[in-house]
Amino acid sequence: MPTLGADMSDGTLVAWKKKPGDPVTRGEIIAEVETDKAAIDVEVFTTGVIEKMLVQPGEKVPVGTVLAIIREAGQPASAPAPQAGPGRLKISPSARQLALELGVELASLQGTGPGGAISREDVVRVAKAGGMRHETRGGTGEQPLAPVAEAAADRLLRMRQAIAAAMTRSKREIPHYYLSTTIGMGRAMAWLGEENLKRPVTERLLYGVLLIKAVALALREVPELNAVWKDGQAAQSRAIHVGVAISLRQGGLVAPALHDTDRQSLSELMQNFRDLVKRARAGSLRSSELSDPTITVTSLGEQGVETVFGVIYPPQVALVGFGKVVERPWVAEGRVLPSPVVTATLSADHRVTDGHRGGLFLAAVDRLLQEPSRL
Amino acid sequence: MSVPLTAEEVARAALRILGEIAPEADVASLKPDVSFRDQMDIDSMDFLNFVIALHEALRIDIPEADYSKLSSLTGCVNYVLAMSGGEKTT
Amino acid sequence: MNVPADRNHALELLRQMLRIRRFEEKTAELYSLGKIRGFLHLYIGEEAVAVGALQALGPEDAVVATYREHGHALVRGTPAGSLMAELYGKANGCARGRGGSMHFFDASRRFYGGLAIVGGGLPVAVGLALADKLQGRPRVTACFFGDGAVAEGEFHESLNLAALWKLPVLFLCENNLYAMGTALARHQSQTDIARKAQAYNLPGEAVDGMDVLAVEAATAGAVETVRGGGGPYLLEYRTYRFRAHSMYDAERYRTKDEVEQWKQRDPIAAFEGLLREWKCLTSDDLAAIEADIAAEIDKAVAFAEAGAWEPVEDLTKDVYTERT
Amino acid sequence: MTMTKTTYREAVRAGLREALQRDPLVFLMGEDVGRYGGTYACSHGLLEEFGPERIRDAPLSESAFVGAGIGAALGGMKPIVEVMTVNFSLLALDQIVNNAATIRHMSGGQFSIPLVLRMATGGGRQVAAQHSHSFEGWYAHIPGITVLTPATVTDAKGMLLAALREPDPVLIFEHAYLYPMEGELEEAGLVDISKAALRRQGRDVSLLTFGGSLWKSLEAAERLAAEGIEAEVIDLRVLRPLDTATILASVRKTHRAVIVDEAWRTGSFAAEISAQIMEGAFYDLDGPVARVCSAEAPLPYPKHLEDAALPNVEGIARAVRGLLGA
Repeated sequence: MPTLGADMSDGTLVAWKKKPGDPVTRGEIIAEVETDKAAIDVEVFTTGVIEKMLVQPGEKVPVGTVLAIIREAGQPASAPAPQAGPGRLKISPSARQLALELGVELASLQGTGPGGAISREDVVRVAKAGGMRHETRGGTGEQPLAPVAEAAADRLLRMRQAIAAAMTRSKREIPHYYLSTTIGMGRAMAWLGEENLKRPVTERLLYGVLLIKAVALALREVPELNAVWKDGQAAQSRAIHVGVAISLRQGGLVAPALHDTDRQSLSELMQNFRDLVKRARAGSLRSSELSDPTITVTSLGEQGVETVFGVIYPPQVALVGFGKVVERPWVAEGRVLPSPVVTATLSADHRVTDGHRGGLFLAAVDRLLQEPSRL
Repeated sequence: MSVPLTAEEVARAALRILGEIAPEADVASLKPDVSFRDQMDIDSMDFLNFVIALHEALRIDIPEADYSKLSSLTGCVNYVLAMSGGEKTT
Repeated sequence: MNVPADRNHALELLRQMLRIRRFEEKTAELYSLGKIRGFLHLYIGEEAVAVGALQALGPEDAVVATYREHGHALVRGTPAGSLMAELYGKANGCARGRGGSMHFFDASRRFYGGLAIVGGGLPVAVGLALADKLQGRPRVTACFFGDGAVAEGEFHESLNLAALWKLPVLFLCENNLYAMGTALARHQSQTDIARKAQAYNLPGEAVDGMDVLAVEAATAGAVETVRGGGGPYLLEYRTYRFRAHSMYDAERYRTKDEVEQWKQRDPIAAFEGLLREWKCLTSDDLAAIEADIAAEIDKAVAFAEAGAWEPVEDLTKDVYTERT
Repeated sequence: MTMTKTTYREAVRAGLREALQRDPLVFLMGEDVGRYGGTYACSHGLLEEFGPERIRDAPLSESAFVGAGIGAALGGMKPIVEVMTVNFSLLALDQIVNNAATIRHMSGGQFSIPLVLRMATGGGRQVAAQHSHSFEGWYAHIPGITVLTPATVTDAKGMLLAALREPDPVLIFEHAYLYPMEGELEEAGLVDISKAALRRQGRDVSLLTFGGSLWKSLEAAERLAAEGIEAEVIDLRVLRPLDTATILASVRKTHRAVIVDEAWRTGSFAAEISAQIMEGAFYDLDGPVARVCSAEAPLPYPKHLEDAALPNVEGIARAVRGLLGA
């Protein structure tokens, strides 16, 4: 069970996407895990052949539990692993497969077969009634099945508990300091307007990606903020994976990573950001997206907030909050003019950096946003 | 487009798209003249997706400057019909 | 006993017995070296039977033997190298190495095994003879078996069936007095095996199995009867094995004295003595024969050593006939 | 293709006759195949037609005459050996297992044994424990032999003729219950003895069976159809080498399997089929594989007990309903 965040202590295996004997390549999705925060796709970091599943769908296991054994290419088959524990779902192999294909949550299924076993028919019934994870967003007006709603409520509760645990830990362990600066967005917004005129609807940019890209590039200059706190010290990350806070419709939030943020063009970043938001809300994030962020960016401008004093998401050591882009009197070249501005706030871990470095970072973000075409 | 769109078709398309973006919302009971944002939880990303979906479903081009005209259901209908040369609601 | 009319034939009988003896002595050595594995039942002491009996058969006749069949295959003409390779389990063996010591096969010499379930070869021999009879071929099938097989139902069933249908089968019992470790008197109510033929209405005859000339003469007579359409014939060769049942056993079932007494009647030494007595054999002759055999065995071992293992991919080949 | 209405017994006899007429190397050997005309009258009249050399009454020496069949096959003949019933074949097990099945492989391919061994099998005729065995599954365990279980009149004849074309030993199990059964004989010549036969199409469950149990399974399928359950019926008919592909294809379609095998459940051929399904179609299964087999007891003489011990139509239907939760 991969760690998908410091607040995660365990996860429930929802379904296997592979079966023993299947070859897998690094980066492939092999399973889906339900954490307190979201349903997440688990990817593998080795290339080989799945030898054995050790955890069965429906089982909740602590982080660090081995889910499956993957035999690397060329390795001999190992001795049989211990049997799976109790609490197995009574579902036919074929029904399980079908549920996977139709995207039906196993937890939503109720068996009507002999002995209460879940059969293909049961899966089809739920699928028809709208119990599919991905396809049911169509909102045909049909009421979701009761078990699905219950499961969602349960998930929300668990997510709340997880956020509580992480934030409490953050406030208890991390000595936060906060720095705030107001950044003129006149040039950035003008450039964006022109840029979007040239772009078809599907490729237009949101100003948010300019902020994200600026943060990523500023981290190159102040890499101490791009780190995780581990075993009593900060470990700087070579790669810059900006986690973006995404609120979920049913409540709660996730902050998955946009991998290698600093190396993506604005167009790529926009496409990936859109995709990430979509998947976060559909519950199909990848495990690495949840485990990899090296810093978090959050924006509450949509809600009209001007300044955000965020709580760092452990084990990260910094968080950048953005408020609303608002028109303010702005002094430029000795003259007062109305100009769009945004307030950027850095929350940083004082164990790792001091205000001086933090100030340099915010200054870099400001400077980068004044040259939007170079972002 | 050979056959002009009707107001009903546009409204249906807009509501369908909104429903997909915000499945938890009861789109059927949206007030047509009030801004979507005041009635449901959608952000700029959702709105962008709404515009993109509208563009793809109805094959109309929507410049960014016109986004504000799409903020309500009535606004959408009027804008789209104007763009596609269809009928107009009052 | 008279001086044999044909000296060369007499020397050939001696040579064949010596071939078996030296070949098997070599296999015992190779067994202790681990070159040969599994069961290895040696024929040493019984050589006169295979050598004498097989003189009477022609190439068109068939032979069915037991797990103690090295000598029979050698005399029948299967090259020593092919047999040694089979003992090694090599693909150049007479059964591609799949049978080993107990399962020599050689289609070109109508040698049908090497069938190692005691008594199991008799019905097969009856069938081979039936095929000949149905196809009108004047052939004989010689079926070797031990005294132990006489206690099996298949012995009785086969004698009855062959006699009933007047089939050209030679039932050749190599009575070495022990069914593995059980003495004849402890497994047969009637120890005179040849007499059992009477019950099934076929001729039965006991022969001194330690005397190659007696074996040859008796078998030739029986073959003549059988080939002439007289139906099956039972011959009981009274013989003795000098070594353990398989490679090693504690020999608690017989005394050393008994073994020593029988060794005094070693068929090879006895025949050699006779030949010398009759001035048919000089020490030089013997040395030449031994040298020949030694060379043949060296060559056989080299052939086996040089052989390849059957590829594992061929493991299931020939379970069924390959379809084309 | 012409169709003739005939009995299973007559179909076997027609096959024997055709084989004897066609090839002078073919001969029939067994207990009471000649003057008596065959225990089940399958060889009635053949002695008169082909003479005692080719229709050979054998003494009650199963091991000797089965072994003689092996020897005759080695000697170039094409023997058809009839062992009166599978029960007596136990007396010839050594010949079948140690000689017929091994010699080709063990001799490195030097010798072939084109032997056809026929025997009656199965229970259901109130002949008690020693005469009611179903051991075709046992024999199917052994590599080197082919095991056929013709269940229709067409197969009774066509499989015999096909078996005689085989270069290796073939065992044919004729369910004694079937001899008087009437059916349409398709004069299509040989039957493909590498393939199972689809006897009834269905979508809900696969009934996998062979021999005498085929007809019970078909009747159960009829009964189930009246209840809205469509059972597919596969006649395995070749137990070795098994046509696994047909079995798996059916299970992949219906997602459920019930195996009907008259042998005892423990260690049965049904168990083998079940294992094949687990290995090849596990993820297609929508329920556990079910087996309908004989009760774990020697088959008793009284009818009510024998009926209770053997697979029956209602038991098969019940197993299907249980699997469907119907």
